[in-house]
Amino acid sequence: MATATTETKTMLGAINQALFEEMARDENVVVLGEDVGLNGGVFRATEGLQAQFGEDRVLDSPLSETGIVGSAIGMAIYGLKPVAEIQFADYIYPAFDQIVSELAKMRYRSGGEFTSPVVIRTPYGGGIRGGHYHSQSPEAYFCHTPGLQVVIPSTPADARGLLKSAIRGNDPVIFFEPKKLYRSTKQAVATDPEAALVPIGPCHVVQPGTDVSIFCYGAMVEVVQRAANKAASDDGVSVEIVDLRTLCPLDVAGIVASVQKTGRAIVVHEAPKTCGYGAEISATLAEKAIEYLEAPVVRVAGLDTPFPFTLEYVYMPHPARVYRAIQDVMAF
Amino acid sequence: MATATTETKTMLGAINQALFEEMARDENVVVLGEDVGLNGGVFRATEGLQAQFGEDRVLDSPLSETGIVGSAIGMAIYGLKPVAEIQFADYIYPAFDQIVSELAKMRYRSGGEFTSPVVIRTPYGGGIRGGHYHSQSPEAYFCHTPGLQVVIPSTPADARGLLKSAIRGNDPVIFFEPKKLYRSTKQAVATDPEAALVPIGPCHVVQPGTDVSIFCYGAMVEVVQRAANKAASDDGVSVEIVDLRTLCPLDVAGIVASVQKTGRAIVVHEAPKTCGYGAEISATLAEKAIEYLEAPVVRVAGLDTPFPFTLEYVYMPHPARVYRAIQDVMAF
Amino acid sequence: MAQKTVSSSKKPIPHGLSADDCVAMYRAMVLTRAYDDRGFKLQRQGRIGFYAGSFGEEATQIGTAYAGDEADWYFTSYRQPGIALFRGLPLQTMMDNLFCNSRDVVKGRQMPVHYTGRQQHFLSVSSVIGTQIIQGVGCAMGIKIKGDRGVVFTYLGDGATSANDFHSGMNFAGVTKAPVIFVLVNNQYAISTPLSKQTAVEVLADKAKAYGFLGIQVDGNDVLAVYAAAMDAKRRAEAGEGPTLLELKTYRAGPHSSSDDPSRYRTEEQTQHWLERDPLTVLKNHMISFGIWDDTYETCFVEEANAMLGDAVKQAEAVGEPSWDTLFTDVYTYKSQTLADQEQDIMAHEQGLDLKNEGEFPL
Amino acid sequence: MAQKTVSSSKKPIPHGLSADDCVAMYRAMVLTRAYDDRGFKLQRQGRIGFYAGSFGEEATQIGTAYAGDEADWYFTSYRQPGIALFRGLPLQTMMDNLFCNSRDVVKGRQMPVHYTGRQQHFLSVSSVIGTQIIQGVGCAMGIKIKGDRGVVFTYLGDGATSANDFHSGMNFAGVTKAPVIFVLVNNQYAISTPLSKQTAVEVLADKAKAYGFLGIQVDGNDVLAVYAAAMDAKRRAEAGEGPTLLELKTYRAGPHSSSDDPSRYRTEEQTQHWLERDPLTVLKNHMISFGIWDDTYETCFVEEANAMLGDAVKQAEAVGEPSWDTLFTDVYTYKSQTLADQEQDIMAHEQGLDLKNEGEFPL
Ligand SMILES: Cc1ncc(C[n+]2csc(CCOP(=O)(O)OP(=O)(O)O)c2C)c(N)n1
Ligand SMILES: Cc1ncc(C[n+]2csc(CCOP(=O)(O)OP(=O)(O)O)c2C)c(N)n1
Ligand SMILES: [Mg+2]
Ligand SMILES: [Mg+2]
Repeated sequence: MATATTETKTMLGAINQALFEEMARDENVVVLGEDVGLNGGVFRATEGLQAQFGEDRVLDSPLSETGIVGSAIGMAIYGLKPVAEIQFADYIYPAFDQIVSELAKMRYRSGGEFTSPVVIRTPYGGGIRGGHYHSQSPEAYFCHTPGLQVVIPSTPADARGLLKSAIRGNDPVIFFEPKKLYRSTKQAVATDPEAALVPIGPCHVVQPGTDVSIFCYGAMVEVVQRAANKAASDDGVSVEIVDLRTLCPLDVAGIVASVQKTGRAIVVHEAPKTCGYGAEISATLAEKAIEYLEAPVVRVAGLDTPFPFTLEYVYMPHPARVYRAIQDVMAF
Repeated sequence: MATATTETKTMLGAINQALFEEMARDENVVVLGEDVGLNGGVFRATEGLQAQFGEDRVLDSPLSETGIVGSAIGMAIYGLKPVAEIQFADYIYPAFDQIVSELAKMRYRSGGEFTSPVVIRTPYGGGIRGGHYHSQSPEAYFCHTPGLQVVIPSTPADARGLLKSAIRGNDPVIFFEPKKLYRSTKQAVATDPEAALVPIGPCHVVQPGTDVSIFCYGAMVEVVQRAANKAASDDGVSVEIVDLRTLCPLDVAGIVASVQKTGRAIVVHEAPKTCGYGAEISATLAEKAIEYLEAPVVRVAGLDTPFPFTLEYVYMPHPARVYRAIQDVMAF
Repeated sequence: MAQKTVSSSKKPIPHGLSADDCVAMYRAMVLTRAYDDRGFKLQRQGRIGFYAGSFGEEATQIGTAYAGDEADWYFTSYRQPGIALFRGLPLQTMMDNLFCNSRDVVKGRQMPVHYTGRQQHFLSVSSVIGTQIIQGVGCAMGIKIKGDRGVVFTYLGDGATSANDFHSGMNFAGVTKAPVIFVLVNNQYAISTPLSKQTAVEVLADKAKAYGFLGIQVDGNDVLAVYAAAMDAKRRAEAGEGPTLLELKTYRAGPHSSSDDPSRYRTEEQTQHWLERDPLTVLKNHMISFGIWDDTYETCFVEEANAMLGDAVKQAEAVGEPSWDTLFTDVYTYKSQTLADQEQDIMAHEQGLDLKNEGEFPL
Repeated sequence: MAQKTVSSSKKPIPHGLSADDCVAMYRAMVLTRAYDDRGFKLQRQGRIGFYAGSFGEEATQIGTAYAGDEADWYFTSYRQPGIALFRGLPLQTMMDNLFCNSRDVVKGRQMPVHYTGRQQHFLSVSSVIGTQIIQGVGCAMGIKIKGDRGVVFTYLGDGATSANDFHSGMNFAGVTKAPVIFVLVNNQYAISTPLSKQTAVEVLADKAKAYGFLGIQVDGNDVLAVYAAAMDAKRRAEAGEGPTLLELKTYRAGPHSSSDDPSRYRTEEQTQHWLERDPLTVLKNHMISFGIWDDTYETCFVEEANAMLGDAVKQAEAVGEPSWDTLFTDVYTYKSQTLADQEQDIMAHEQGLDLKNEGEFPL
């Protein structure tokens, strides 16, 4: 942990660094998307890449998510490693057919002869006053699509470490970036390109605890931490916080182990509750750990409505709501 | 039940009849889709409609699901009642953006000023040896999308009754038709256009029971019936079979009531298990009925892979697999 | 309103327009610009959350709005506030939208600049690029199916020509000959992406050639030319002669939105060059040549607009947030049990909590 | 192979082709047709589950395949078996695909006619209309980025011109000048939908005008014309002159697929009319005019094809179903825990059960 080997970065900085490192490491890595070149992306995640690696490897695409993902699949088939940016996760839907019908199924349907290990990066989630179409959390759609890996970091170091693993992997990844966290916190991030990769797969126990497990990811990890701190200081409740990091494939053993220890479970996410990712966690527990459950599995989630603008602070899970859920499961 | 008021029909016949009846009732009802006119649809669900109601009201569209749904939304905004056919549910993804971003959110985002009560009919599910792209069950994606209603019939009479309710309603409906059942069974179907509508919303107890509740829909209802019959005759197990009929919004009270009675629950669907619709049922029970649960909530579902061709009979839930789940939860 | 500047050799006013029409157009363009100015200012002052303006594109809006009547429909993008205003969406309603307050027609659910005007046949604006294009075609198909009067103006940017919905919209319109006019506001940028990276075609109007109907390119900074082309397209649509792609060539003189910094991707000189053909100046010069210009227009209309705007801002700002129960309505015509439960839960437990301020929860 | 019919006034063979080339093309087209015949027959006999053929469209396949070399890529739809054959995908491999048996490259996962040939640069066929179009463009962008040799031929039907992926594919190709050739097989039908309901444009090649590059219409029943146009397009692509939209006008002389009944939407006369320009006859007439025709071709090549086919069918049929463990591989490079659990569950409990026959479960 010598200071020489880390640098303090925002999540955006860490993502930008990961892209620089991987493009430098492997000339097959190319970046494409709307405004990713000269403009460095609307959030500046790709800042400086075009100047460094040229227009061939950092492409400003026409305004077509279908085209971005479809062409990325073709490039990947040819042997490149495309990292495609979808400007907001809300705009991933025009590419849904290419993702669900093609990207996810290419390896399986071709008996392994053709693969398309594209990484799709996209900012998601609320909390930036983006309203209806700049706040959605569509992760569940992709987790229900066999063949895709779905990854969501919650810290700058994880963002870098997971993105690098995604780019080096041979399977497609939908990489959701919690944009609320893009600039909000800083963290020491490794500077050695080969250091601190974070594997795709295992969940991460952010804080061990004994009374209740809370499963979360992205910007919700911090929300859960706040609630857990209050529960600890006010009520002496010991919360185990599990950051899923890889949503699909799910680390089933990891979440079951946590609940075997605590006997109580809460899931927190921003997406609408019905058929959201939390349902999979609950269902997995109801199937594999019911004998350990001492209380209902509670989902603290976004409302079953589109995402609002003015009242997003009511819509989104917040520490008070998570804290209430902790009280509820402890009192059951 | 006078013979004069019913006629024996296949599910396709019943759907065709519902379309005839509703187009005759309301001149705002229009049908559009690929090959729905002269050809009567590739499954013949729209057979005869164009001859009866003309090319204006029964439109053969160009090959664009984006266009079919997008133009249907525009027609609905203008005051028509479009019933759009997507030739196979596997081909609904090119329309995903129009459905998720627009159809589902129009009423909410416009404060109720604009509505787009389009009905999208589409054949779904396996069992017809359709392989990868003619067998998928994408219902969970739409159930996770607030603003949409998702409806799936399991019998000819329900298909007619639910479709008529969908067309008469003022909210968008994704109407999935289990194509395996299109021609496989016949049933008495009401012939009076105002008779036997089936409301959107409540689930339907197909067979009451006391030991275990099985939640299912579409072609799986019959599969569950077979398994339940065996469990009853071989093991004396009393299965309550609940046909959900409306998946979204879910009849929460209905499913909870069933489990309060039986104490055990199984969900059966064809779609891949992870983040499938079954997860929502399990999660709802883990949240609202955990104190009644005497056994794990088991999901019998499609595999977490794309849909195969030759081995679809292994992939899809079948009576033996459901029967095994019944044995498992009874033995727990 | 004061005396007119008399020009020595008057040109006749073309396109069947009167002097009053020209004045009305000028005034509407001034209002649009003043509205945009105010919008950006409010955003910079932190009083509203977001703004996207149409500086430099006023003629594209007023020229096409002027061609419409009550039976016609407008399916716009986020960059046509002038259309909403011209169609009669009250300024106060628009300002309430910018503040996303409790009087906002859409109950504070959408970002600012996403207007909705049922009565004005002004479709609820989406942020998603292009979706309104095919919807506009569907509306026009509806008009045709029902044998009604009216045409649909559906707006899109140069960037949106790459979108799926442009392709399906153009194609469906061509096949059905629906009464629709595609108003392609070619402001030469999609955020930072210049036209040359958007398409290899030189003239966007040529895209109509792929769909079997007419496409024409018009000077989008000349409101009279825009009006004439729109009237012509409308006449053809009404006569059943099919749709038209109307490319209005203009320039996005401001930033893409309040989140954008154009200096990253283009020069100030380029923008200044385009502003030499400011649509307000172009119309002013026309009016001078028609002998109907009055110097006071420049100041009076701006003052008039600013007075109205100041008033609307004050009123909009005085109104509070939408109440929490608005979170739960309009998802369906009814309230589902799930949503009712969620409402009940939040109302029972969170009303009164200071949710905006999470300070009480230590990290 | 027997003597040639001598023509009195021989025309020279054009496009740099030799007599052997013509014979090879003819032979490949005969094989394609024989293959299609067999496919339909096997389906009708219930020996395979599905078939979709290319009867009447042989020249579109062989003409474009003949223009390719090893470095080139073929992104086809389900209606180009002739390309796979010509590229060297073994007939046995293709037949194993039709039977979806245990030797099938894709392990019986796809319906028949969805071939895959990595070595042949023949992309795994999708059922989803149009998806390969933009993928082909992406592949060509990859070739360009890496500075490699090779072009991509990406195939689509007239119906597919309405799809999103056509629009994005054409547009991305125009902007990037990627070395790609859009082979638009205009067989005038998308299942039952005639061209007139698909688009308002008269000549599909004109669609290239929306994207800033060349589109040309070619007689798709004349393999020599197809070959010449494909070579020309390839030369341009390789020279960095950009993509080409090659419209090959032809006719789907058979049903859309084994599930289709064309008598519902078109007349037998119409089909007969088109068959007067059967691509085999067109080439035969060319060869006669070149003085290189041999009457035995007609019978020999058919016999040769049928012998190979009979053999392949026999072998394919002798092979059983893929084993159940193939259900669980190739989803990812690794097997997820969830999938391993599902495999374990099924293998432990269901191996040996007669799942195909549910008779034991009373309804
Ligand atoms: C489907 C989709 N993709 C991306 C975006 C992000 N985005 C918002 S505006 C814009 C550029 C639009 O350009 P253009 O169509 O030319 O309209 P203009 O803003 O110039 O009026 C982009 C890429 C979006 N809103 N929707
Ligand atoms: C996205 C999508 N929508 C619908 C279908 C159903 N479908 C299969 S083939 C076909 C017609 C294709 O016509 P065309 O592109 O002309 O190709 P052809 O079959 O004539 O070779 C349709 C509508 C599909 N496969 N994919
Ligand atoms: Mg623009
Ligand atoms: Mg065709």
